[in-house]
Amino acid sequence: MTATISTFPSSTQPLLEANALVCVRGERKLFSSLSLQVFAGECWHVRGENGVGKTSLLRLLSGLASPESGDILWAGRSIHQEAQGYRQKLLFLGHRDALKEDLTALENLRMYAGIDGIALTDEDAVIALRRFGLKGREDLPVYCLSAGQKKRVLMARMVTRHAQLWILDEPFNALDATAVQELEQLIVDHLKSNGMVILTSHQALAIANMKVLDL
Amino acid sequence: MTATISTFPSSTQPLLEANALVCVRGERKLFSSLSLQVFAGECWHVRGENGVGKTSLLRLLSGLASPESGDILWAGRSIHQEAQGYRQKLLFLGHRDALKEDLTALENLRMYAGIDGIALTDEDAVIALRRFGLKGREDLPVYCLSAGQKKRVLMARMVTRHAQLWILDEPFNALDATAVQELEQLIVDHLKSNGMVILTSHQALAIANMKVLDL
Amino acid sequence: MWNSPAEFFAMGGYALYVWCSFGVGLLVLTLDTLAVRARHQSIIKRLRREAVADQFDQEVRK
Amino acid sequence: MNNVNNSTTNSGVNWFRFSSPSTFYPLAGKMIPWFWALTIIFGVIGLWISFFIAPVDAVQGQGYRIIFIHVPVSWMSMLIYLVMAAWAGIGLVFNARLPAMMAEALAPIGAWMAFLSLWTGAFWGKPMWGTWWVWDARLTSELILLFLYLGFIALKASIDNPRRADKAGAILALVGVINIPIIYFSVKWWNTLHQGASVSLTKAPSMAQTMLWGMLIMTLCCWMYSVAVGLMRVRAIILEREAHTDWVKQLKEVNQ
Amino acid sequence: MNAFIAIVQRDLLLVMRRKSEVLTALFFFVIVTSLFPLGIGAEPALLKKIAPGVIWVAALLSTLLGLQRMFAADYADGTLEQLVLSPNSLTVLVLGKVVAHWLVCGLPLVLLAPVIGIQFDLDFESLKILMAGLLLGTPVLSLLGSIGAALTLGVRGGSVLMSLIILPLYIPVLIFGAGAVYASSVGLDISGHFSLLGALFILAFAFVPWVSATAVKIAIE
Amino acid sequence: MNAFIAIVQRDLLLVMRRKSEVLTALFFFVIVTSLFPLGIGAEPALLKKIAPGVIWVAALLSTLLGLQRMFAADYADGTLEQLVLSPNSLTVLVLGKVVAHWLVCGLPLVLLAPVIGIQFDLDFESLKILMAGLLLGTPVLSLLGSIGAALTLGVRGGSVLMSLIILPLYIPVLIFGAGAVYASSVGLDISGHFSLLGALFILAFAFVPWVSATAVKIAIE
Ligand code: HEM
Ligand SMILES: Nc1ncnc2c1ncn2[C@@H]1O[C@H](COP(=O)(O)OP(=O)(O)OP(=O)(O)O)[C@@H](O)[C@H]1O
Ligand SMILES: Nc1ncnc2c1ncn2[C@@H]1O[C@H](COP(=O)(O)OP(=O)(O)OP(=O)(O)O)[C@@H](O)[C@H]1O
Ligand SMILES: [Mg+2]
Ligand SMILES: [Mg+2]
Repeated sequence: MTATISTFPSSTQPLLEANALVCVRGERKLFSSLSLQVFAGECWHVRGENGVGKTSLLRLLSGLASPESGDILWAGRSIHQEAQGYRQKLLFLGHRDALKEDLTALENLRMYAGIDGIALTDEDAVIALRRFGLKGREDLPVYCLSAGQKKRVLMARMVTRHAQLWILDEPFNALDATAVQELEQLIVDHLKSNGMVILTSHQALAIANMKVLDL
Repeated sequence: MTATISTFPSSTQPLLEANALVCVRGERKLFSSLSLQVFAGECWHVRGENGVGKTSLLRLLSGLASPESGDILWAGRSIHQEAQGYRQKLLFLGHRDALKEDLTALENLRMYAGIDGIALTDEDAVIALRRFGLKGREDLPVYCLSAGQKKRVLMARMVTRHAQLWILDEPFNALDATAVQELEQLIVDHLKSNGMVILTSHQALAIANMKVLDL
Repeated sequence: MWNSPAEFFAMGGYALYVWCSFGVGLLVLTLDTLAVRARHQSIIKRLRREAVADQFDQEVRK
Repeated sequence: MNNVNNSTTNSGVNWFRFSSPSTFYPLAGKMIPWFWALTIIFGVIGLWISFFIAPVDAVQGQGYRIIFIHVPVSWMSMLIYLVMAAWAGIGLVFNARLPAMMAEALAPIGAWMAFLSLWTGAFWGKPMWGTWWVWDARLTSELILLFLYLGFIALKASIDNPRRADKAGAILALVGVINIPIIYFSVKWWNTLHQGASVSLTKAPSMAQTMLWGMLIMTLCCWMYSVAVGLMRVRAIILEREAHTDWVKQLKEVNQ
Repeated sequence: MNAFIAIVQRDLLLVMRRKSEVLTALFFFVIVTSLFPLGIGAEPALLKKIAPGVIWVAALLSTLLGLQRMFAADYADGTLEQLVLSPNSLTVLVLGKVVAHWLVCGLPLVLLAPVIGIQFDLDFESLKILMAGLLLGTPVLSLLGSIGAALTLGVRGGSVLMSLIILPLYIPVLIFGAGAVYASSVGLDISGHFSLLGALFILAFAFVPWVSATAVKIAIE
Repeated sequence: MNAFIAIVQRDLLLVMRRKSEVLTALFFFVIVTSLFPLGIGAEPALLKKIAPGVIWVAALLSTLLGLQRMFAADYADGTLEQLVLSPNSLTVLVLGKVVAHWLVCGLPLVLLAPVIGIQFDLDFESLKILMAGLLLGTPVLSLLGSIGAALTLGVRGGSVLMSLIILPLYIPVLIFGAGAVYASSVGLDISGHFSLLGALFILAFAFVPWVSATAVKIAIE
């Protein structure tokens, strides 16, 4: 639960910087000369029609894909050269859940803690799960959970991961009204502690001071 | 494109009827003694929090799962006994896309036409795909499409399928604003021609005369 | 037929084979029986614990 | 488990009443001691015949006495499979729970019987054929039978939804029945080391008689044992599956 | 009938799209058969003796390879639900999938078997019997396999469990198929073997699609 | 190191969750080896001769079957992306997955091989060499296999070429492994076989995790 308490270092420089990005998928140029500067405490909402290239942009920013040209810097250094350091600061959630259906919610959190190199006690994990309405379902295999409940497990991962930069691809899908509010609150809290968020969504969001990037 | 033109038979009796349904998942009773009557031209919006049992209800109504007790009738006959006839009238779209990622959008439509026993010319299929903004992407394999574009392929399937009853599980997920409007329009047109729709969604919908079932 | 217990146990030189067959047979069947009994008792124990917990819950509610 | 049916029909009770787990559970509890008694009686007589009545074999010496365990477990391994498949089929057709539980309860016993058949066969083969194992048709098909049991158990264990597990297991059990005739006729279809279906016609008739009796009584012993343990296991399975129902919560042994 | 053709077409198209898959079964078959001479040594008489057995076992295993994909992919992406909800009989659709599987994993083996046989120095008569046996036997393998594929759908650890379930059922086919080649090589009558293979084929063809369809429905629920 | 342990634990847990899987991998091995006598006939001398080859080929195939799961499931549900984005080195994570695979698919074979060997009437000396060879060889199979598993991830079209490259890589292991048993049975020196196996193991251990990690990154992009 400490993610919402701990604060990340602030800076007057932009922490994440993208310069003149060009993205080509197949033979289609999705966007070109896209530049972006993200400061600590900022939330960017990437908008645009279906297929305009939002997901592709997020994958570039997270380092999963490489741009056709242009470069992406974290604290002034290329994210591909300083990959290890960047990844420590990064949490990326894509279109897919990235949960192991055979494992329980708790085991999934535990596994990610291990892979991300985070100390996570079972207690903290259970608290995080309960916070998002998964009480009594901590030990069900994930395939038993409903679509929204799976997303809630991801929210629990967000609070236990302690990453400064969250890159979230349509995180509000399949969430019910309460959960949408909770997630918005989570983002606001994260921003307050100097966190950074880049997200896509087709819905209007109730987050103050949000910057918008229209693709 | 004929789906929006052809009209289905109307009747003063409820066409789809569920009596005293009980649904149990694992050892959890999700709902009991749920009854529902759907007339031709009606749209039902099933609402409720994450994990309350909306998906489970739709799977019961579509005949994919069997209720613990209670029965479901189409035109007065059990949908499990008259399965073939019922399925002719039914289009069910679940949480998952049910598209073959390796095939193109066009091939997917063609395959479903074959399986559903519908005559569908390639021209009609292409027209349907273009109507939903997939122009120039008919021949891309589906894995190249963005999340929203996949959903749009499903919309094309909806207009080519000619089913009276649509059961849609969160069809608005991942769609952008225009596509949401288009889908709403599609549903309204379908209702006008005596079609029936049962859907879930966590967003408020702009469909007139919608009935609401709160789980 | 057998002149002495020793002769009986020697089984005409086939002691290893005969006793391994009958011995393991008996052993397996006994162990399986015990395992089933243990399974039955453990579930009964669990049910009893749950019953006690239920009772406790009800008393607390009162 | 055939005896279960008989005892209920014989006593003139409508046995459909006993197809519900709640009524069958106490009934099974009452029957178990009787089957244990039969097991022990047959066991004592059978072992007595095996070791003290049956004369020594002219060719195989005392080693042949393995026959008194080998043949009964081999027969039972096949018989139990058939009974198990029958129960599973009934469960599938009538969508009933109790028969499916019966099938589940029988599978481990059958698997153990198949294992013992292989084990005792191997310990017989070493002195008689000079090798623990040959890839003889009957031996191999008995091994396959063991795999069928294990496949059934593994399939049921890896499906969490018990109703689905019952149905899937039933299909597998029924399809696997084709293997039984293959085991039985395997000796005909290949030229093999293993004995044909009639052991002792060439030997002296008196000895054939005692041997036959010994084998039969030992088989009865194994049979009664299977029924007894099957009933015990089915009781455990019933409790596990019905743990949340009221009748289980009101059981005497739970409410002590 | 239309639905049957549609599903066969679709499955073949999917395989073609993943060009590699057309060849994997075939390739696996060739590799397995050629591994043996490497593992056992190159004594021609020995190899000739084990050839029918090795070829048949390799055929069994190659069939197994493709089986995992038979329903699993459709199950994972939700297409199988749509097939169950199709107005057409599921049995027909399942048969379509079995036929597609055979066309991809069975037929190529039949056609390739003589080439492998020649490498093992089998004579012409044996090659003929080998091919005929495979032609009758591989459809049975595809059919029986579909039961295992359907039963283990969505079951965790399905693929290995499936082989555990299916291989015992394959054994009669193996015995009669390989037995026929052996019998002919020692001059015995082979009509018995073939009539048993034929009986297996007819039985499997008549009942298995229905059994598999039932298993699929159970898995979906 | 923590991440390494975490990933091994996770993969083992996933296997354990599929209760039966631990044992079924073994049974596959047993079933495949038992198929051969059924197809070939029960002549003890013949069987004894082909035993090392059969056992090694069966080991190869059992490893191969498990390989398909190594990355594919993680790739499909998006977990592999998360692994790539982990602050820990992907090479370590890949090594973790390889170790888990070996623990599930390799080690049990080593332990079971003597039982199978006895059924094929191998003598004690051969059994020892068989086990030792498998102990050195199966890790190499898991390691080399991981390259194939990673390369065939989502690569469309080109994967035939990849498997064409990988399966032949298994052949040296097979030749030296089965060859050692054969050599000892005819009284030849076996140290050459074992030092070659050892060299393969060291080479594979040193380079393969890195190669596979690179392949995974390519597949994700
Ligand atoms: C692992 C090894 C063996 C296995 C799996 C095995 C399996 C079986 C099976 C399944 C049967 C019952 C089938 C029937 O009654 O027709 C049977 C019966 C029998 N077995 Fe074995 N057997 C093995 C080894 C041996 C050996 C080594 C001998 C004796 C040298 C032997 C002698 C017999 C005899 C005499 C019968 C009774 C046949 C009859 O009268 O029906 N078996 N065995
Ligand atoms: N191989 C290819 N050839 C041509 N176009 C491609 C290829 N691969 C991807 N595309 C196109 O690139 C775009 C990918 O967009 P992306 O997934 O980033 O969209 P998005 O903005 O996230 O959309 P959504 O809101 O639907 O999630 C799509 O328009 C898709 O059609
Ligand atoms: N084996 C099981 N044991 C216990 N609970 C289960 C089991 N399987 C499913 N459930 C529960 O059943 C419910 C399934 O709900 P369902 O998928 O119908 O939800 P939903 O209303 O569609 O939710 P969402 O809005 O998130 O899609 C969940 O609460 C889930 O936790
Ligand atoms: Mg997107
Ligand atoms: Mg839902």
